[in-house]
Amino acid sequence: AAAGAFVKLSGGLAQSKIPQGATETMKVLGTTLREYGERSEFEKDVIRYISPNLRSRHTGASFAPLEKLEGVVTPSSLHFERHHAGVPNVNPAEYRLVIHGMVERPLMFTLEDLKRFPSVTRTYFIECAGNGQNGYRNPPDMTLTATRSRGLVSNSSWTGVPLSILLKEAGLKEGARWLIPEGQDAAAYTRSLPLEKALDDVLVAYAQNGEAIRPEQGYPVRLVVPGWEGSIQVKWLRRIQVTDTPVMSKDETSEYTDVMADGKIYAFTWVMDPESIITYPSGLQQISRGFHEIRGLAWSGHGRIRRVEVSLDGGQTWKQASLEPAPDALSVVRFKYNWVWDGRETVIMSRAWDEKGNTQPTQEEFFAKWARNNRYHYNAIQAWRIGADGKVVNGDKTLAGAPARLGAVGRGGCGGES
Amino acid sequence: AAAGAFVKLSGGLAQSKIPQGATETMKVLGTTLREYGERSEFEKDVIRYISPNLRSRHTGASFAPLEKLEGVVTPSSLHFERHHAGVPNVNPAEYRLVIHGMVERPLMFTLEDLKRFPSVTRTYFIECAGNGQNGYRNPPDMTLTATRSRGLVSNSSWTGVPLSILLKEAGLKEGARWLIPEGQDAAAYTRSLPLEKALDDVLVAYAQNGEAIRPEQGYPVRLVVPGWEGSIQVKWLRRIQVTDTPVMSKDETSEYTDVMADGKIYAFTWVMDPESIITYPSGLQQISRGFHEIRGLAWSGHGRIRRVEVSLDGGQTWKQASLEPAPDALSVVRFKYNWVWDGRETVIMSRAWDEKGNTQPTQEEFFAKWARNNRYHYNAIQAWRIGADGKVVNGDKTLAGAPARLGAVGRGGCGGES
Amino acid sequence: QGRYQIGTPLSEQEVQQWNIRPSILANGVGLPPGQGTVDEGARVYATHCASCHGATGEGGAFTRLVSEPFPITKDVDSVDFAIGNYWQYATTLFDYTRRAMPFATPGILSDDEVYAVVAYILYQNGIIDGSEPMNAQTLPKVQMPARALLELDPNTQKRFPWIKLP
Amino acid sequence: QGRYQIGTPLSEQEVQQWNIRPSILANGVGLPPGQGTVDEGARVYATHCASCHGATGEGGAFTRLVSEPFPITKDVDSVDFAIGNYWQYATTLFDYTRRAMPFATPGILSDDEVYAVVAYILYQNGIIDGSEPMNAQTLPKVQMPARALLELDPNTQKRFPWIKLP
Ligand code: HEC
Ligand code: HEC
Ligand SMILES: [Ca+2]
Ligand SMILES: [Ca+2]
Ligand SMILES: [Ca+2]
Ligand SMILES: [Ca+2]
Ligand SMILES: [Ca+2]
Ligand SMILES: [Ca+2]
Ligand SMILES: [Co+2]
Ligand SMILES: [Co+2]
Repeated sequence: AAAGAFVKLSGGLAQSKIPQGATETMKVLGTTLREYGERSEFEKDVIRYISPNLRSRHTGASFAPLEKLEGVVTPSSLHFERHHAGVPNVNPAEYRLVIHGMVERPLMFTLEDLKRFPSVTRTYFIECAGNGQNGYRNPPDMTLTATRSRGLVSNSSWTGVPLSILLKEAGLKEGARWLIPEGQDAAAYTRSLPLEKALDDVLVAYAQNGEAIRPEQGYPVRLVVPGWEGSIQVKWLRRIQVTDTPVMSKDETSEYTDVMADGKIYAFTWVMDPESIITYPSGLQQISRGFHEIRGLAWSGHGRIRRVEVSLDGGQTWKQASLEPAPDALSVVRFKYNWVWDGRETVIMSRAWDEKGNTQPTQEEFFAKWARNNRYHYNAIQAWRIGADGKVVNGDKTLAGAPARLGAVGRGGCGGES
Repeated sequence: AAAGAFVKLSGGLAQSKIPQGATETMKVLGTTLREYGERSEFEKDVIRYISPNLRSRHTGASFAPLEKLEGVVTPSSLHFERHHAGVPNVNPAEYRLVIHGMVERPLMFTLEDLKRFPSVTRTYFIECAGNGQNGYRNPPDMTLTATRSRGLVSNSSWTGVPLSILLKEAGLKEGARWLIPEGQDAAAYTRSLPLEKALDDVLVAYAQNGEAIRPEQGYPVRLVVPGWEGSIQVKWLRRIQVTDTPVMSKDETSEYTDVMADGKIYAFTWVMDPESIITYPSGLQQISRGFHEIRGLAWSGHGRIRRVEVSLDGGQTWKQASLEPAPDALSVVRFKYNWVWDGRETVIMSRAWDEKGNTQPTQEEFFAKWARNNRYHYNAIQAWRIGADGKVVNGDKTLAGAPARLGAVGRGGCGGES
Repeated sequence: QGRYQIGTPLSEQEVQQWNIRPSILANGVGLPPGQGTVDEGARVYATHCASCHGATGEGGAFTRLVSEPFPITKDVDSVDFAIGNYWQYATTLFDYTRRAMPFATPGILSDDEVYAVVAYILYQNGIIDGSEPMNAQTLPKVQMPARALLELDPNTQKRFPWIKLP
Repeated sequence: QGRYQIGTPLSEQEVQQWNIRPSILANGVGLPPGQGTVDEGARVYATHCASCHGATGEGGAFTRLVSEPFPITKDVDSVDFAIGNYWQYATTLFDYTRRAMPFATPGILSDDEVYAVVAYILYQNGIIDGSEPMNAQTLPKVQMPARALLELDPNTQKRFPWIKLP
C-alpha cells in the first residue's frame, strides 16, 4: 500500500456472499511440480521498504515489512538489508577465510572446511543500530508504519561453526585481545570485536533458515555476534586479524558512535537495548469494532525477553501480553494480547522487559540521555493512535522544545530516509 | 549432482592456495538494495528432486533436498510437494472457508476473518505417508541419496487459528464425530478427520515460516494436523463438513491404506512413526579421513524425540547423538555425532526413539509386520556404507526371499519413482 | 453468534451454493437424484475417460480402472491395485469421479453421467451385472470385494474406540 | 596443528598475498611505506574524488569531506558530521580511503596517492598545515579535534574493564 493509504484489515460482509471467481481453480489443473518454489503472485506487495530519498541503492538499507509477517522468523527474502557498496556476488568455490595476526598458525579455510567443524544452529535477531531512527523526527511522522518504525531488525536461524573453535585451531598468542574481521565487499567493510565476545558466542555462519546464507546477509559466510548491533556482524567474511588493539575503522568512529545529551560521543555501544513494536494494529492499518488480537515483536540484546506489557490507554495502565514461543535468548519473541475494541479513539503501545531488568524508555527518558542529533540505538516506546474511524497512525507525542528534524540521519547513512 | 556422481565434500588443499578470482568482488560495486531477495546464483543446484519417471507433473511428489540443508526448518521454496491435480492459484480476495453440516450456525470466513482470531505459531513436521518408499526396493538402490530415501518430510513454523475455535464459533451439534475437509484444487481433495483430533491441536494455518503459506503448501489456507500423515492435512482448504460418519474418500481407501504382512488392509493409519536419516555423510557423497560431524534429522508423530542413536559398525553398537534444538513435540530435530573416520570401510546408521518409547525397526522387523507390496509408513533404519575410498552408498542389506521390486508404488502415486 | 462474532452466517441454501462438489458418505448420504445405466456409461467413458484410462479401463497413459474381480493378496504389486481388487466402497467411485474426473476438466459431467460411468466401471470390474440402473438407492448397496480385507488400524482403534468403519 | 586438523596453514607471505587491503590500526601499525603531499593530494582528489564529494570536499552527489575545524556539538545535525568535526583518528582516513574509495573502483590508488589525498583532506579541514608530507611516521601523530569528545561507552567499559580507546 502506498504511504498515506490505509489498509483495511478486518473485512466485514462481502457484497455477494459467494465470490464469483472462488471456484475457478477447481476446474483447471494447477501448476506442475517444480524444483524450486516461489510465493503466490498475490503476495507480490509484501516487500522490503526502500526509502525513495536514497541517493544510491549501492549504500543504504531496506526494511523488513514487519506488519505483514507472522511468527518470529523473518523470511530470508525479506530480511532487512544494510550494506555500503552493494551485495558482492561471491563464488563459493573461490571463497576462503583467513585467520592471521597474533596466532600460532595462520590458517585458511574453504567453505567445505568450515562445514566440517562441529556446527551450531541458533535463532538470533540481527538489528541495525540505526533501527528506530524515524523516532527522532519531531513532530512525529504521521505516515509512519511498523516497517518504517522498526523494520531494521530481523530474526533468523543461523548455522555455523563457533568462532572460538577456529581461533583455537589457529592457536591464540599471548596478548591477543581484539579481532578485526573484514568483508569481501567493495568497501572491504571492517570492524573491531573483542576476543572475549568471540570466545563466548560468536558464530562463523554459513546457513540461514536452513539453506545457504542469502547474498544480502553475507553469502557464503558471515559473523553472527548475538545481541550486538548488526553493523559489527561482518558479512562476506574473508579475513580475521587477531591483534592487541582495535582498528578504529570508519564505521566504529565516524559512524556507529553515539552522541549523548551532554555532547560526548560514545564509542563501542555494542549491545542492543530491549525493544518492542506492535505490528497489529499499526500505522496506516484500519480496524473495525470488536475482537482483535494485538500482535507485536520484542527482543533484547541483553538476553531473554521476560515480559511485554501493552497499554490500551496511552500509557496510563499496562497489561501483560502473552509471549510465543517461550523466549529464546537474543531472539525475537512475538507478544499477543486479546482486545475488544469499543470503537473509541485511543492510543496503544508496548514495552519489553528483558531478563536483566532493562526496559524501554519513553521518548522523554530516551532524549534525557541521548542527544537529539544522535543516529543510533533509539529504543523508546512506539505508540499508535486508533481513531474513532478505526484508522491507525503514529501515536508518538510532539516533544516540546526539541528541534524539528525531518530525518535522523545523513544522506546515505544507515536506515536513512532523508 | 547427477545420480551416480559422487560429491566430494571435504575439500583438502587447493592447488594454488590463493584462488585467482577471490578478490574480484572487492573491485566492483555489488547488487543494489532490492525489495525482495533471492538466493545466490551459485546455489541453483539446491533443488527439489522430481522423479524423471513420472507420467505427469500434475500429480506426484517432489522431494526436499535433505542433505543440502542445515538446521531443522525447511526453506519454504524447498518444502516437499505432493498434489493430485497441480497447485491451484487461489486469489486470496475471493478465498472463503465454509464450515457446515452438523453445526448450529454454518459460517463463512474470509482470509482476514481467519487472521483476526487468536493465533498460534508452532513448528511441526509434515511427512507424506509414502516417505521412504525407496526402502521397499530389493536389492537396494545403490544410487540412493538422503533426498530420495526420506525427502518427503519437511518442517515449518505454521501460524493459524486453532480449528477448535472456528468449530466453537459455528457451534457443534450433538452427535458430530467427523470433519470432512475439502481443498480448492481441481481434485477437490478430501479426507475424513475425527473431531477429537481437530479439537486437540489442528490448525487452520495461513502462514508458513513467517509469511503467507506457499502455493505448493496450500496457499492461502491449509489444515495442519500435527504428527499425522501429510495426506490428511488438506491444502487450499475451502470447506469443512461436520458429520457423524467418515466419507471414505478415494485417498483414504484406495490410497493411504496399508497392506499388512497377513494380507489385511488397514484404514486410518494416521500417526507417523519415529524416523531418522543421516544426511551427512549420506548416499553419493564422498568424505576423507579425519574429523566429521555426522548429521541427520529425526522426528516422530507420537511426540518428542527422546534420543537418537548412531551406529558406526553396521548396527553392532550404538552411541547416543546430541540433539539440537531441545526437541519440540511433533517437530524435526537435528542430531549430531562427532566422529573421526580412520579410512576403513564401514556402515553407519541412525535410529530415533520418541517419548512414547517407539523406535525404528530394522528392515526385517518392518517387513514382518507390513507387506512387501505396501506403499506407506516405511520407517526402517537407513544404513549408509562408506567405502575405503570415502564414497558413500546405500548400506541397506539385500533381503533374502523377498520379491525383487523396482519401485514401491504405482505410476503417478505418492512419492512414486517408477 | 459465537464468542468472537467473526465470520458470516450462511443459510442452508447459501451453503449449497458453495458446496459445488458435495461429499458422498459411505452410507450414501449426499448422493444426488438421477441415474445411469452401464450402456450410457460406456458412451460417457468412451467420450471422457478412454483417452487416459484405456479403451475399456485397462489403463493407458494413466491408471487402469479395471482388474480381476477378487481382492488383492499381499503379493500383488501395488501398481496392480485397482477398483475391482482394492477399492472398498462403491460410493467412493461416485464421490471421486464427480469431484476429480476427467482429470483436466473436472466438474463437466452431469450427475446422470457420473452414475452411468460408475455403473460402467463397476460392470467392467465384474462387480455388478448391469441389470439395474445406478442411482442413490442402488449404489450404496453395491458390495466391493476388497471391503472384506479392510480393517481399522488397531492403533487408531485403541485411541478412538468409537470409530467403526462403514 | 589444531585438534580438528581442518584448514590450510599459511606462511606469512601467503597471508600478505591474501591481505590486499591491510588494516591500519589507530597506533599506525599497518601503514605502508611511501608518502604524499597536500599538492599531490589535490591532484589525486580532483581526478578521483571531486566528482562525488565536490570540487574541494564540500560535498556533492555524496558526503561532504570538509567541515569547520572544531568538533560537533550535540545540536549539530548529523548530516553535518564530517571529517573535520567528527572523525576521531587520522589513521581511519587512510584505512578507509585505501579500503573503500573511490566508491565504484576501490583499490586503484597507490599507497603514495592515498597518503597524498589524506593529506589534502586533512589540510582542507584545517587540521594540518601541509608543511610535512604524509607518511607512516607523520600520519599517526595527527590529532583530530573530535577525539576530545570520544569516550568508551560506560556499559561497555563495565563489561570489558581492560578496554582503552587509542
Ligand atoms: C486427462 C487424463 C484423464 C482423463 C481424461 C480421465 N482421467 Fe481418471 N485419472 C487420471 C489421472 C492422472 C489419475 C491419477 C490422479 C492422482 O494422481 O490422484 C486418474 C485417476 C482416476 C481414478 C482413480 C484410479 C485409482 O485406482 O487410483 C479413477 C476412478 C478415474 N481416474 C476415473 C476416471 C473417469 C471415470 C474418467 C472420465 C469421466 C476419467 N478418469 C478421465 C487421468 C485422467
Ligand atoms: C562514485 C562516487 C564516489 C567517488 C568517486 C568517491 N567517493 Fe568517497 N564516498 C562515496 C559514497 C557513496 C560514500 C558513502 C559510503 C557509505 O555509505 O558507506 C563515500 C564516503 C567517503 C568517505 C566517508 C565520509 C564520511 O564522513 O562518512 C570518505 C572519507 C571518502 N568517501 C573519501 C573519498 C576519496 C578520498 C575519494 C577519492 C580517492 C572518494 N571518496 C571518491 C562516493 C564516492
Ligand atoms: Ca527444471
Ligand atoms: Ca558519515
Ligand atoms: Ca533497537
Ligand atoms: Ca521495485
Ligand atoms: Ca490408485
Ligand atoms: Ca515415516
Ligand atoms: Co552502537
Ligand atoms: Co496412513
